[in-house]
Amino acid sequence: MNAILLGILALPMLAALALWALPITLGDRLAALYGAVVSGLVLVGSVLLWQRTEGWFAYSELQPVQQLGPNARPLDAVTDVPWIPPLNVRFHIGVDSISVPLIILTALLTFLCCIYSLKITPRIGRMRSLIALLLVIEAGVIGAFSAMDLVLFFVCFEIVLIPMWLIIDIWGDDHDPAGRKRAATTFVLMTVFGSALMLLGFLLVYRQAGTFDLVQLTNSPVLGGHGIPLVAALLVAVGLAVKVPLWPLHIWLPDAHAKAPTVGSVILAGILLKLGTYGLIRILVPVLPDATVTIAPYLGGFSTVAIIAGSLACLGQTDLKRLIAYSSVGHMGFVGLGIASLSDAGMKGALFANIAHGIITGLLFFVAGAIKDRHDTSDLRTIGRALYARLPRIGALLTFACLASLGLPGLAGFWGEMLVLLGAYDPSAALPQATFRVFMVVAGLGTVLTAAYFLRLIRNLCQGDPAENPASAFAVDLSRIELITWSPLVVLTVLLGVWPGLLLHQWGIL
Amino acid sequence: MPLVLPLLLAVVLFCLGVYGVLSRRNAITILMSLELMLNAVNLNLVAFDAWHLDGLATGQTLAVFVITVAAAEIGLGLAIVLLLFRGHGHVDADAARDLVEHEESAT
Amino acid sequence: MTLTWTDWQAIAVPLVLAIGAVAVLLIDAFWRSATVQLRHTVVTLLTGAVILFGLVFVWAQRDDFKPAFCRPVVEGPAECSLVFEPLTAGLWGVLLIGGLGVVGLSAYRLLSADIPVGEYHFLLLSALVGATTLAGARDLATVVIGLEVVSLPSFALVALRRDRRGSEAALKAFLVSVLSTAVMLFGISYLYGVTGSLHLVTIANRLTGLDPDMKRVAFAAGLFVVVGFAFKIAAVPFHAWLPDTYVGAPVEVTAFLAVVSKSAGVAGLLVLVVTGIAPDGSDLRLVIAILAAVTMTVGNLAALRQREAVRLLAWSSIGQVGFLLAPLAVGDAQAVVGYLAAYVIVTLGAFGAVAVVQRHRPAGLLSDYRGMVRSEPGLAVALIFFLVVLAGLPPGLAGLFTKFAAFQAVIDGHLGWLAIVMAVNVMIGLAVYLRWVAELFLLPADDPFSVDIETPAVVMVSLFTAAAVVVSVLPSTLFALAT
Amino acid sequence: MTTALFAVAGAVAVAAAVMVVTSRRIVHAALWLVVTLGAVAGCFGALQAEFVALVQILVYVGAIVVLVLFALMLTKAPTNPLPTLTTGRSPFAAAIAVVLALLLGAGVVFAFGNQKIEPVPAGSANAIGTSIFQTWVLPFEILSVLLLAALIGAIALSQRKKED
Amino acid sequence: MIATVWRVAGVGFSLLLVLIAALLYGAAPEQASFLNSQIGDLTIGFAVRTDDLTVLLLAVVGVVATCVQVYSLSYLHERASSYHALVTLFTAAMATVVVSDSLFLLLIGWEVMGACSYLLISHYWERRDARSGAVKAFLMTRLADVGFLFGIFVLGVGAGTFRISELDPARISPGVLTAGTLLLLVGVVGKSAQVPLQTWLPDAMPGPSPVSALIHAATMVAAGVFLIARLYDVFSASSTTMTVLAIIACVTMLFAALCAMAAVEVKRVLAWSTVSQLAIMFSALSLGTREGRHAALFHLVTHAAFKGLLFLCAGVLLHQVGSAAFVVLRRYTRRGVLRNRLRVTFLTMTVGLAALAGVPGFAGFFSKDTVLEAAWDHAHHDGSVIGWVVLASVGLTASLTAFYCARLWLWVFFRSPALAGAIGAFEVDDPMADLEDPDTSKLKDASWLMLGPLVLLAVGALGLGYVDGLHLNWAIALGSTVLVLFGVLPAYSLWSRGADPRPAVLERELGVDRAYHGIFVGPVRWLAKLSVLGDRDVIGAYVRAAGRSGTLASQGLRLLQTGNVQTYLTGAVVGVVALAILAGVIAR
Repeated sequence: MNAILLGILALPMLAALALWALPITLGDRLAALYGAVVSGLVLVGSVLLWQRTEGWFAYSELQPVQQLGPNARPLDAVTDVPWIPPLNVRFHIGVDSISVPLIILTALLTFLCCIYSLKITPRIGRMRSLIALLLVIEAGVIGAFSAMDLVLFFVCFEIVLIPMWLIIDIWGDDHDPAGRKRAATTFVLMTVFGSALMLLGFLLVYRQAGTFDLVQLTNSPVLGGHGIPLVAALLVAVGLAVKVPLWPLHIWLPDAHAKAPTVGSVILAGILLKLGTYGLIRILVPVLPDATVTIAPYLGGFSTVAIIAGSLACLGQTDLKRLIAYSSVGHMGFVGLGIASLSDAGMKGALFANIAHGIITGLLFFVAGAIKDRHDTSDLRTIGRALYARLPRIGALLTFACLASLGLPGLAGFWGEMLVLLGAYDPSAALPQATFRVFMVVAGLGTVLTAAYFLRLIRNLCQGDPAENPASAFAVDLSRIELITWSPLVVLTVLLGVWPGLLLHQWGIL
Repeated sequence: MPLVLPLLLAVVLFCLGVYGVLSRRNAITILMSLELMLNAVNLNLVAFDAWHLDGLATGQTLAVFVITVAAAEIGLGLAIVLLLFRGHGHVDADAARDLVEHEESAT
Repeated sequence: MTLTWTDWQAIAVPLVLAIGAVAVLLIDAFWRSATVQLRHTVVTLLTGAVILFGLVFVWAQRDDFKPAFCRPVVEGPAECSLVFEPLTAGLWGVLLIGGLGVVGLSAYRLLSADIPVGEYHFLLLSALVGATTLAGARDLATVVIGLEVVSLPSFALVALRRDRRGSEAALKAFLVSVLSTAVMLFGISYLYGVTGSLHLVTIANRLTGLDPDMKRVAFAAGLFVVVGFAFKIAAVPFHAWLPDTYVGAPVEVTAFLAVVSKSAGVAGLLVLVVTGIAPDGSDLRLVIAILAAVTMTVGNLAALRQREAVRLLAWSSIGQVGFLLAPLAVGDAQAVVGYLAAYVIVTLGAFGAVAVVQRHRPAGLLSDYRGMVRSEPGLAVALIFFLVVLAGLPPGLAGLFTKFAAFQAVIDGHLGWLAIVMAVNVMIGLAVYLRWVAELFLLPADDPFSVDIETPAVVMVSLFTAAAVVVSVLPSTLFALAT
Repeated sequence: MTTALFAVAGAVAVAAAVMVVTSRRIVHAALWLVVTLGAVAGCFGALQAEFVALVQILVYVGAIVVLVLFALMLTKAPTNPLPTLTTGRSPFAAAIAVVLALLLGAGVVFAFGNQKIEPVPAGSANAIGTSIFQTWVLPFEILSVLLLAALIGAIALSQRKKED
Repeated sequence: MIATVWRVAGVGFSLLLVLIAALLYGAAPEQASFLNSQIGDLTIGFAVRTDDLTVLLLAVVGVVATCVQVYSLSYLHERASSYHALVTLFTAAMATVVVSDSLFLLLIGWEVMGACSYLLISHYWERRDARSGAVKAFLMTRLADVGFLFGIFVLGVGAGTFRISELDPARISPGVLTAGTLLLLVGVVGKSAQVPLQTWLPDAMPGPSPVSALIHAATMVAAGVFLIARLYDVFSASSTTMTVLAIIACVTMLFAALCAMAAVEVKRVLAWSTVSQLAIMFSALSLGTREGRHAALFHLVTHAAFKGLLFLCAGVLLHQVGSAAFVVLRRYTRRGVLRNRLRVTFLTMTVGLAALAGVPGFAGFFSKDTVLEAAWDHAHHDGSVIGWVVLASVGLTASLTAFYCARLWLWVFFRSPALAGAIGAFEVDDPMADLEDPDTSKLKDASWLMLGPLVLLAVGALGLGYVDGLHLNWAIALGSTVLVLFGVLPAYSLWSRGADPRPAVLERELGVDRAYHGIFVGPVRWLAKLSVLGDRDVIGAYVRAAGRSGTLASQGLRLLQTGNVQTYLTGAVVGVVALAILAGVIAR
């Protein structure tokens, strides 16, 4: 098992380096094929990591974990070797049931992006580097999802920044070079600032606990809800909240998503945002449990505001990709609220919503990218209406993705939000119940707003009088490669929608 | 003899030196002002030596070293000043501004 | 007094360097029959060999503890002028690697033809003598003279091209430096007056038992001494000479200033801090912390808008010094040396790359680097790597972990505010370097830089890249320098 | 006795130093510098540091000032008064110097106000030589490197380029 | 090709439902759960059950869906594949609701229906009214479903289970029970378009008529009634909830009937009548008695038949004539062709309207009498105020229903003697009225694929009244007949005089829609704008300001870099002094 994990960490990284070593004249198609093969292998490897053991290696609704014993739910695929002894940093990786699904999601989305790139390439070309950067991001994200050492997590967290910055800066919106540069820079600077704060939090934890090892920290957490632990928790939470991104730290996100190329948006929204929420679940809650209780109401409050503010902002958007980007703010708000509830249901809801958002928003950005490519703009007014008439299949897929994203029961988006609301209805006993009930009601209204903006989108984009919105000459409907790359996401959306137990069961009782 | 006497003299000399360095335009006069400052240092050292009287003559030794350092400095400094004069035709320290970032090259 | 075997061992490295310096000078002066190329090559090799010997020597003795030039004292520990200990070994290692790098960057065809080879290498080695002495010095006389031995040859080096720009650059650096020397000496005189000794051990001992009035003088004295070093390492507000001097000097000399000269200053300051002139909790540490915060902020902010490569590196090196001062302010020698090592390696690399470009595009604007990933992929990738290490982001793990260690030191030293300032500066610094990286990636470039790079430059940049990669993959090697 | 001697020499030194930093004629300033250095040497003498005093006269007055005068000649320094010798920032510089002097002076007076020194003849060449070769061997040796380096540096800078 | 597949699948699926209902008929109740996951103390998963209610509803859904699918084969040609797929999904969702024993499975069906209805209503997405109607339908039901979801939480967490069959009102504390059922009621009100969430249903009429038939007769709106019947024990355990339900039902039935009286479009009249009839069912349920539940379900079944029939008839009108607006139909009627050319439609519609109006002998008559009887029993025997109120309002509603049925029938199919050939009541505001008469030469009745379902449902509308066994309370029957007459006679009188008074307040449907628009839509739009601006000008401003201040600081520092070494020296000395003072201050 640990060989597999090491393999899927090393393979994309080495493959990326090898790809850069290949001659520049390498064809775009060949590079994409190479990427597809590599990421396909990674996908296979990540699926092999899927385990039958239930549960999470430690965390039980604020129960002191010592009661479970340190080996109650051992990690899988553990590699634990000293890395930088002077700093007491170890190369400690391992997976459990909350990281494996995210790893698989990462591998899947990267694989799909590579496949997609086989046929559909950004106008600027330079596919070789794009694929290599995607692979680097994949390795970094998988590393972050499997890191069991705070510093290793931090490093992997940072690995993805520069590649993502390059992807936005080089392959982004080719109509707006200044805008895409600004978006990329804002993204990378805000994230770096956040992660620097997070690092400060980690160091405070280290000062309190004397170790960076997550397993040890989880088994003997830093207790106390005031003073240094509180400061550490605040720093970690704020640092991760930038990545999530939590309102009002989300300001980098709309631009970054809107300006990024299709695959960039998919990776950014589908995977990178999850690093933040994963970090909250993996690090903040178990390592600083008491301090987390102290800040949880505020986390929940900001998350709730994010839900409402994100949805309202979507209602006012005139740009397709920005709209979807803002929808991510709202959805990640749900995840944040679930985590803040600190309850079993809320946590699982957050975890589920993480995965579901990755799949659905990935699909949404794929579709949005397809529409943007066909019209050379993502401005809704310029694209015009009546997409059903011009691109019926893409329109239908957009509708499907929108319905999934607004949390229609029976599709993947529902369960996460439902469990989060349930968690907010019945939060951990240590939290103010009434406050979270208010959050629940407001978040519930947020779902209506979510529906409202997606319906507005469908209405303004898909529907309308075809006579007034003639088809453009080049616009072809769903191509085969699009069908191939999107269908796994559609299938997963439905599958997780009708069988949430597939994941929920995996997590056992947290 | 009160100890403060040489110390205050040193302070005065030092500050006169500082004033000279900051206000003189000719690079050579700046160097001269610097010599004043170094002399203040030596005064301090000798005075403290006389105060401590530890039999090691540490202060005086360092004073001798400082004088030597000053000689080395002034030697190299004058070489640089002469080089400046060869290049610029003057030795005004505040007029040598070739290296500043020029307005048009900044956005 | 008689010199003991230990004394000889302890000063072997500076001694060899000094002998090498004279030898280089004599070879260049009296071997007129050889071609310029041959002479230059021989001089380079000889200088390199001398430094390499020093490195090997340091490596062989890295775990030793050798006090030299000692004088027994009635009470308290013996007073020594120079102590070779693991910290010294680490600092010497950094300094010598820096010197070796500069020598490599000054190989034939790389060094500007206007510069006399023998004198250049003589001055370089002399400065290294001063630097190594300074890093091992344990009395203030040695410290101040060592510092002068680093400084004066540096100014000669800056002006060695003997042109308009060089003389102006040298003058600025010289004036600021001698003023700082005077200030520092003034401080030393007070320290001597307050404690009656020039040996750091004794001073540290006696500082603790002073009455408040004396303490105030001692603080002012310590401040003046720190300020002397602050000039040397160009901490804000003693930094303003640096950008002008960096721009005016030949690129190799700029690299020398940024690497050896600056490291020597840091080493001296570190010696002062760890030997107890600025003990834990003293106001001097607070001063250093304030200097650190102001320096990194000003350096990074000013670097934000630079359009010339060397000027940007100059300002960014000010910012880096701020980061170096942060762990210094809490006396974490390990973090400082680790940071310094990583800084030295990548700064050398960056200047190496810049030197290549500057030789063919003397304007030295950032826009000259446009599209280099396509036109000069090797050089561009190396430069990007150096910049990323300076920024402290993966894949530049060396930079990341040294920054990390700095953060850790500051957090452990309970300087929360400084940590926050550092966090902000990580962001600003990233913005600085990313601007450059973006230029490199910009395609299509209308006038891409593409030349036949000189072989020594290729070798050196490759070496620096390799070293940076090694310390990035195994960051523990950085911290092993000072344990 | 020594106090009086010191006071006189000190007063001369200060007065001459003021002239050094304020004189409008460069050459006069250099000559005033000679006076200052001589007076300081006198102070050293009053403090019984005869060797330092001698070195001061030898090195400073004998070598450095001569160097400076040569440099003034070589840079064609005019002998007439130059109103521009002092920059417009001089009031500001004076203010800084005064603040610094007040700070330092206050500190010195508070710290050493009650201390007396009884200069005894301890500054003979013998004593200092012993000190140098017993305790200060290393800085002395390094100083030699410094002097050599400064010398070579000065020579290298003074040489004309080959093309010239 | 794909369309054909979906057509076959759709019809087949509907028939399958009927078949399943037939197979399950009389079988012992059973439950099964699957795909469960443990969340804390709760189990979240799926479960299904069969019992009488399931079978009954499955049969109704299956029959109506079959009729609709078959009817659609001929009715609809463009976008047929998506249409049939969605109708099938819609039916499947309703079947899911019906068989579900898990509140979450029920919710899935419940909301999928909402989504399907949204997609089907906007089937003609090139039409503005279809688009907005669809959005409105989805949003209002979605809003209500939030309440529904919370209700599930409250009940489920309160009872410790999300299985319907395990919800035992005795084990839930009264407060939780009331809160939970009230929240569930919000969902029901939304889904079944009761006051105050009634406005979406009339606006949903731009959808294809068969879809309207499906929504109104057997699925979507009936799901609310089904849900309360399914959770009847739980609901009836909370008297507060039942009272609220009764009030809502009584207000709704009268309100909707009044609106129907003023509507000038066949489908709109029918839509309001649906709201009204559903309210009658709710009022029966609100009695809290077994008779009430039985009456409600009986009315649900008969209503399914005649309302499905009526909508399909309206669909024929739309399909053959092109419009179901009175003003258009009147033009044909003026020439007397509608009744003759569309004979089957006319006849079946007559049957349907009679059933709706409660004309004795038709299905609606019997089911409505059952409701009245249950209310009477409850009022008379138990002395319940609710019973009296329900009795009174159902009676009044019966009259109003009869009025608008008669009005519809007369005005659409018959020439008003007073206005033969002249400008009539509906032409006043018709700009086309004076233009040429419509070409009636090609007007003919629809194909038998469409007429077949009509006939089938007409048989149902006639005969279903008798399947429950005839046990009429003659007094009530007589009373209701009189009430019907009270409704029909004014309608006839007005028609014969050629007058159709439509009070403006009714025509605007009491202004509820506009008020909602003002209260909710406007502010939300305003907030959206505020949010966008806030992001750009407040939060974004901080980021931009940070960037700009960095740039400015950089510029400022550049200014300090004068190139004059003496300013550098000055700065340095000032720095020394400042540091000394600063450190002194801090140390103090």
